Amino acid sequence: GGATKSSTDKAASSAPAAGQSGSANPSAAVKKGLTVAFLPKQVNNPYFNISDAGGNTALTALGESYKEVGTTSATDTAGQVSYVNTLTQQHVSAIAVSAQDPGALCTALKQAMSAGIKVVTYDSDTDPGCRQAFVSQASSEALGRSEVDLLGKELNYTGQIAILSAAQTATNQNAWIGYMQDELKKPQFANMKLVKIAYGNDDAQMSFQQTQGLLQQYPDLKGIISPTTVGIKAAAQYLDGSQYKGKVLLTGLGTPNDMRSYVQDGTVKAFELWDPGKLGQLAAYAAVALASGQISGAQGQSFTAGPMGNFTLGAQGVITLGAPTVFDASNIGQFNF
Amino acid sequence: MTVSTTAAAEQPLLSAGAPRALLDRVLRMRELAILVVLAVMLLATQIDNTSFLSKQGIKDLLLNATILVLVAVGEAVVVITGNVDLSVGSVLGVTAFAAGDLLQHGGNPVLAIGLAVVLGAGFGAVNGVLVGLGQVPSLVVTLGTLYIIRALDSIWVGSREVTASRLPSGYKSFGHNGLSAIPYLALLATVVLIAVGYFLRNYRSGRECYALGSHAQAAALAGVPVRRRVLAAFVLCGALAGLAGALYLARFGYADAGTGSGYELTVVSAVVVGGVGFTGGSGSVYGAALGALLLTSINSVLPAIGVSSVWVEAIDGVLLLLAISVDRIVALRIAGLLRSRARQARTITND
Amino acid sequence: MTDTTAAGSRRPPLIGALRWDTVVGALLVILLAVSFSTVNGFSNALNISFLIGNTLPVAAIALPMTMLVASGEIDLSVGSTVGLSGAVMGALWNHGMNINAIIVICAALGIVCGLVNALLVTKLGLPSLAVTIGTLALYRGVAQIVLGSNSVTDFPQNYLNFGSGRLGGSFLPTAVIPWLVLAVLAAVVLHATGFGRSVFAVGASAEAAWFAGVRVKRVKLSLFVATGLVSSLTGVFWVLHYASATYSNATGLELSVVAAVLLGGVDFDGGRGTLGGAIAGVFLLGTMQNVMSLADVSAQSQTVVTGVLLTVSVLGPRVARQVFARQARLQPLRGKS
Amino acid sequence: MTNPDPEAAAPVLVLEGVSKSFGAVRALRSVSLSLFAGEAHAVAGENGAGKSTLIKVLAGVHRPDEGSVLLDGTPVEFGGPAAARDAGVAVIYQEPTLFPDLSVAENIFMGRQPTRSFGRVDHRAVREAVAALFARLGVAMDPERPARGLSIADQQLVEIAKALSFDARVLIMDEPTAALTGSEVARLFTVVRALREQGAAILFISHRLSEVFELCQRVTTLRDGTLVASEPLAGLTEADLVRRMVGRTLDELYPKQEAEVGEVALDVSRLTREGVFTDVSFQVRTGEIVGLAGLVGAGRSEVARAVFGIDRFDAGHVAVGGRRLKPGSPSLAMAAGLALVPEDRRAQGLIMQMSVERNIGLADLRATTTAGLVSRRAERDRAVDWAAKLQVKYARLSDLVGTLSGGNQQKLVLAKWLATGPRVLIVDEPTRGIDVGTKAEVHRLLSQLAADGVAVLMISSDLPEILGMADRVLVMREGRISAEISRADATEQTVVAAATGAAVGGAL
Ligand SMILES: Nc1ncnc2c1ncn2[C@@H]1O[C@H](COP(=O)(O)OP(=O)(O)OP(=O)(O)O)[C@@H](O)[C@H]1O
Ligand SMILES: Nc1ncnc2c1ncn2[C@@H]1O[C@H](COP(=O)(O)OP(=O)(O)OP(=O)(O)O)[C@@H](O)[C@H]1O
Ligand SMILES: [Mg+2]
Ligand SMILES: [Mg+2]
Repeated sequence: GGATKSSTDKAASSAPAAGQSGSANPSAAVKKGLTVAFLPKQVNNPYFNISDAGGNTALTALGESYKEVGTTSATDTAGQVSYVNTLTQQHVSAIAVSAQDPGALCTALKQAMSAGIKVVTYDSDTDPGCRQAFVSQASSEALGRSEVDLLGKELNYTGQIAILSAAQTATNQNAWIGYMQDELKKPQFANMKLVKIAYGNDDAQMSFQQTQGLLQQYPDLKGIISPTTVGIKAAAQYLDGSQYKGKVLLTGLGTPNDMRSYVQDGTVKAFELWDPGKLGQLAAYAAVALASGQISGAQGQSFTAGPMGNFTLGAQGVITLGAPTVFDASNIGQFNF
Repeated sequence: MTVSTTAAAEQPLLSAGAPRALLDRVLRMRELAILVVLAVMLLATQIDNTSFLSKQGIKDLLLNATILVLVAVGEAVVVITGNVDLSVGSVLGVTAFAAGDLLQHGGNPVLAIGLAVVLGAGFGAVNGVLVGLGQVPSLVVTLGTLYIIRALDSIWVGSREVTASRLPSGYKSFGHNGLSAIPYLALLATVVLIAVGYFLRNYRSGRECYALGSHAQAAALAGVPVRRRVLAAFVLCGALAGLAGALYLARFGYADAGTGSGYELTVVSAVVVGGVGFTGGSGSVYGAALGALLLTSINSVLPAIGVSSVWVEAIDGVLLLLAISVDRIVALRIAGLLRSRARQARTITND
Repeated sequence: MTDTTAAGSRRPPLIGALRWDTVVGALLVILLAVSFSTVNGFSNALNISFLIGNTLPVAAIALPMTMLVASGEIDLSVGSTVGLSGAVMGALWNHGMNINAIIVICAALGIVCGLVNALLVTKLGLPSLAVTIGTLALYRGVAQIVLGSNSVTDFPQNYLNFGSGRLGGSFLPTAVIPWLVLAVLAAVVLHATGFGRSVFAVGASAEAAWFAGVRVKRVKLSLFVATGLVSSLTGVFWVLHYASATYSNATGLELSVVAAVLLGGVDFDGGRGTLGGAIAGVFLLGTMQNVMSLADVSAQSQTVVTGVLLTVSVLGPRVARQVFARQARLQPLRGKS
Repeated sequence: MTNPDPEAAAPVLVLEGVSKSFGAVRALRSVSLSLFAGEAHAVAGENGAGKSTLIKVLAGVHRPDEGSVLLDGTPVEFGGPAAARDAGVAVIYQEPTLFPDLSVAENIFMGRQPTRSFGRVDHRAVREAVAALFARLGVAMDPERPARGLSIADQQLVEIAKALSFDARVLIMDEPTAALTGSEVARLFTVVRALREQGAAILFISHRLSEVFELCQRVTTLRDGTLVASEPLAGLTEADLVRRMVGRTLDELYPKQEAEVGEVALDVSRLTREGVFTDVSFQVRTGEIVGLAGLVGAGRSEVARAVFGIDRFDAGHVAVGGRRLKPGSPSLAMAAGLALVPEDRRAQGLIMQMSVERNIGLADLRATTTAGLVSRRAERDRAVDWAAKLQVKYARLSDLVGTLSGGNQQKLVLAKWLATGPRVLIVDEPTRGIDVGTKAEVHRLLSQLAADGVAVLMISSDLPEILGMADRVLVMREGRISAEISRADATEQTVVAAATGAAVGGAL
């Protein structure tokens, strides 16, 4: 029929979220013989390798089975959908997925859930209706604001700054950037001005050239925030080999192994990140809790994540890992991931 | 009843005069169009943003181009022989990681570069043998090896990565230092470019590459060892991709299983923009290098004049189309020129 | 005059049967038979519908692409056309336009995309490989400009059902019907009409075809336009099938299509190939991927298989031809002795 | 170093009992041949008799299935063309094999350019050597221009220059003159004779028997791949030679039928294509054969192409049966009843990698189409029909035309166009590379067509053919029509005079 957006808007938004219904028994025993499949955005990605290894650790501790499947490209949405389909066919107990696209996986994930498979998203969420729970690395708000604070302190709250993001479509990036812009409205940042948001598409070379472009376009630039591990690394490498080394400050999200030499040689003072291993562990515990019926995805339910302690589900089934760690010259030697 | 005398035959050729020949030579240079586009683009950017062509700016431009130039030179040689190598991105990825792996275990930098080159040449040899063996379209064969090499790479590398902190600092500074505004990498690339260009122009085997790209069957009849030349072209291309891999590592201080994926299209674009005919037999490595310089410069120019990165891809596409269209129109003009010239030559002779 | 006209067009049966497209078809049948009997989870209706549904985009674009390659040209911009069509669909839907009108606009857009390729190739005589590498970037870039970072998912349910639903309770996705119509149409046009004859003639020698009165440019133009149109309609299907419109839809699809078409025995130099072979190639690759995923073969190993298949597909026919040419040479000798 | 009595010396090159098959086709059956220093030796035979195959065996392109090749008495096995070349055997192949992207000079010296220190190519030496070669052959061509766009004749001249540049002991020429006019042929022969007198051995193939008699001392005749005779030419007549080739005596070569000349069928008026031809006007009436003569490069083919719509023109118009044609559209020209048999059969006339039946069908797909679908049976019947009419020799209808001999390909092109039933037929070098028997056949066919009311425009570099067949001769020179000569006045002198611009009275 002649449908337009406005005529279906209501129907769409009022559609019940598939996951949240159903009851849960917090004291139910952990089921045995479960298989939890991890479906990261991309296999062989160092970040997801750490997180999924965390998942494996947790499942092994619980005596459940772990498997990992996924595409070799982080933008192969159709491939990720195929994998969801395959896992549905294989009747795994639960899927922990980091979504390449918030919408594209929905149909497939709903099919999986209707086949009795529990679905947890981690790192990157889908629409809330398409999964039971989302394990968030840190609250977007905390991440966004803290990065601005970090840079502000380093710059004495004055000067032009820019953001080097990943893809323009990256949901989590955009959420963080939103909070960064909000934080910058506070009075103490009156002398700090965000002049540009550049996108490096999580590609080393492109991020590299975007950094060059930023510095050419804004010769007075004082600081860059890059909330992506690829971007911050490329930006650091560029600064390291240019006349701007030590003059333009860089912070954002990075892994200690990537950034160690730049912190040691003074290109970067400080950056932050959560522990991706812990993120994976938590996703595994959440998946097992769902499959055992301890939680169903409703707000307020809680479960025990082994040695990590108790976690409670927030609105729309979001489980937050906790505050990120700030790495600088004083502590970077202690981490290895 | 013979018409033309010997003297008459030679006359129009010689009396055409030197100045015209020179103008002709310049006009016939398909590289000219790109050079002009590049110069105009850089100048316009400089006017808009005076810090664009600062010392650091020039250094960045050259550094950005270096790696692409190297791969494009190798690719151009393969394309000139009438083939194409789509596996260069995969080869670059493997070799970058191999060099990095060696270095992070304390290997010698020279050895690491050597390893990358040899490994690349090895993959090139595989391509060359497969193409020569079956005399099959190289596009399909190397599309196959693109997948195979990339997959073997990711099986071997897994989720390991080479990061800057594990590389010797000398290697990294080689990646971004230089003589004033001229980076070492760019010097290296220039040497390679000139060597390959000189070879193609002035050696029999170089000329034979053009011959077999122009008409493979005729080349075989003329006694050109077709398979050997094709193999050599692929080996050179692989070796240069390998060298580029090692330099990529020096430049970006990083390599993992995904390094260089999707690079083949950029390389092919550079070669095509550089006026190297895809049907083989025409164009030069200098053109390919200019094409590479043009493409990478666009990616530096756009951010420098503050174009939002949303627009970058579309503008890239338009510029690529413009470049090949301009090149084509120039070529058509020259063909027209030739036609009327041949007519004139004949008229003079017959009179 | 030994054996002239009277010998007729009989071929030794073995050589006739050993055409590469038949080989690919046979491989597909064997693979299906083996998978049905031995691979767990392959044979149920849901999996088959997943398999077909996920292969349909490639299968659809392979139809005009086969003709295009047979005519000696190629279109690498198809993936971007799919993406652009999806992006426009999302953007217009967000503007509240009627969905049917949107689909018509997308179709028109596809025709324009094809026309741009066609005119650059026929008017300027540029190589299509170079042109479509350019439009590959251009169309994707425009998609990015049109939709930006948005992801549109709330299309009307009955349309989404068309994209991901099945015919009754069977294993056939609804969208198979229009595809089948298209496939039959394409097969008839290519193999049984004068136009089809011209396509092969143009591919084998454009000059000789022009001397024979074939309107070479018009043939090429119509093939490019058809490719653009089918790609944009596939873009609409993609959005409905995955319930997601983003600018990055179907990134890299062009290589899958080209790989499948070449695997199906269509000669890259033009002039030779069959539609049946190309379709067999498409489904051989699709089934392969499905089976390997079910068998927990990693994505990397799957890529190796794809690569090897492609390489074999070009080496295979040639080697086969040599072997059978030798046999044919020996046969008369044997007959005499 | 002349050798007055070649038979006395040992032969340079010997072919002993050589057989060669391609699949089911047996192209050569136990053929032997001896070639002596200082002689020019002709190989004669119908189309598909195996002449080119024989040469390719000698040149190392094909390896013989049986038999051997002896050079200076020792058996040699050439691994490829390069090996034969290094042994002093230079070959001009039937179809020119040039590199379109490279300059003419590079084409001539590819693979064996003179070098300077460090093995570098000496570009100047190449240029000078080519200039000298061209001077010897009287060719006016810019050695620096790319080979792309050269006419067939120019390509052939480059091939000849290439072969001469080897200073080979054995020079093999497979129909080098097929595309050349008298003046070029004369010059070529002067050069070849000089070579022969210096002791080179020449193997020569041509379907123009007069040329054979003019140049050669001995002749080897092949029929269907078997050796008929190898003998001195002295004492043979053309008729003898023809009988050896075809196994029977031949009728008249130019069987001109008288036809009733009717309406103007093709009217070309003030046609101009900038820099190519200027102000070309002529008419062809039904039932008439109009010959178009001229030197190589005079622009005859270009006019034909423009008339048929292959190329656009800048001024003037073309009308068929009184209706103006839209320029630049072969399909509309065909619809108006025009047909063009182009000069380059490999690039323009046929699609080499398509089958015999599809090639014949391509020019008139409508004839085999019912309700939008092509009927394979109709396609096949038509092909069988027309192939038989023109006596095309092939093994199977599904064979690729690329595997047919040159002459049979030429017949196929004719078949393809005659099958369209044209009102106006333009033939550009219709008998290039066709053997005498078939040539007569083609001439009879053209006559017959004219008698049936078809208007025929015949472009030919074969002057006797023009004089024998044409009702009227148009002569082109440097892109203009320089003369129109009636059949009665057309003689070798008048036509050549008009073509070269030499002052001979009575032409205009
Ligand atoms: N490569 C090939 N593959 C298959 N058949 C071939 C091949 N080359 C030649 N033939 C066949 O061998 C036979 C002899 O051909 P050849 O070219 O030697 O004839 P020819 O005497 O040179 O004729 P023409 O005067 O027409 O040039 C023909 O029947 C031809 O079809
Ligand atoms: N495609 C082309 N590009 C450039 N020059 C061409 C092209 N085709 C022909 N020529 C040149 O145009 C001139 C006229 O050639 P054309 O073929 O019309 O001559 P012709 O009288 O038919 O002679 P012949 O056919 O015997 O060579 C020649 O000098 C030829 O080299
Ligand atoms: Mg021959
Ligand atoms: Mg001609």
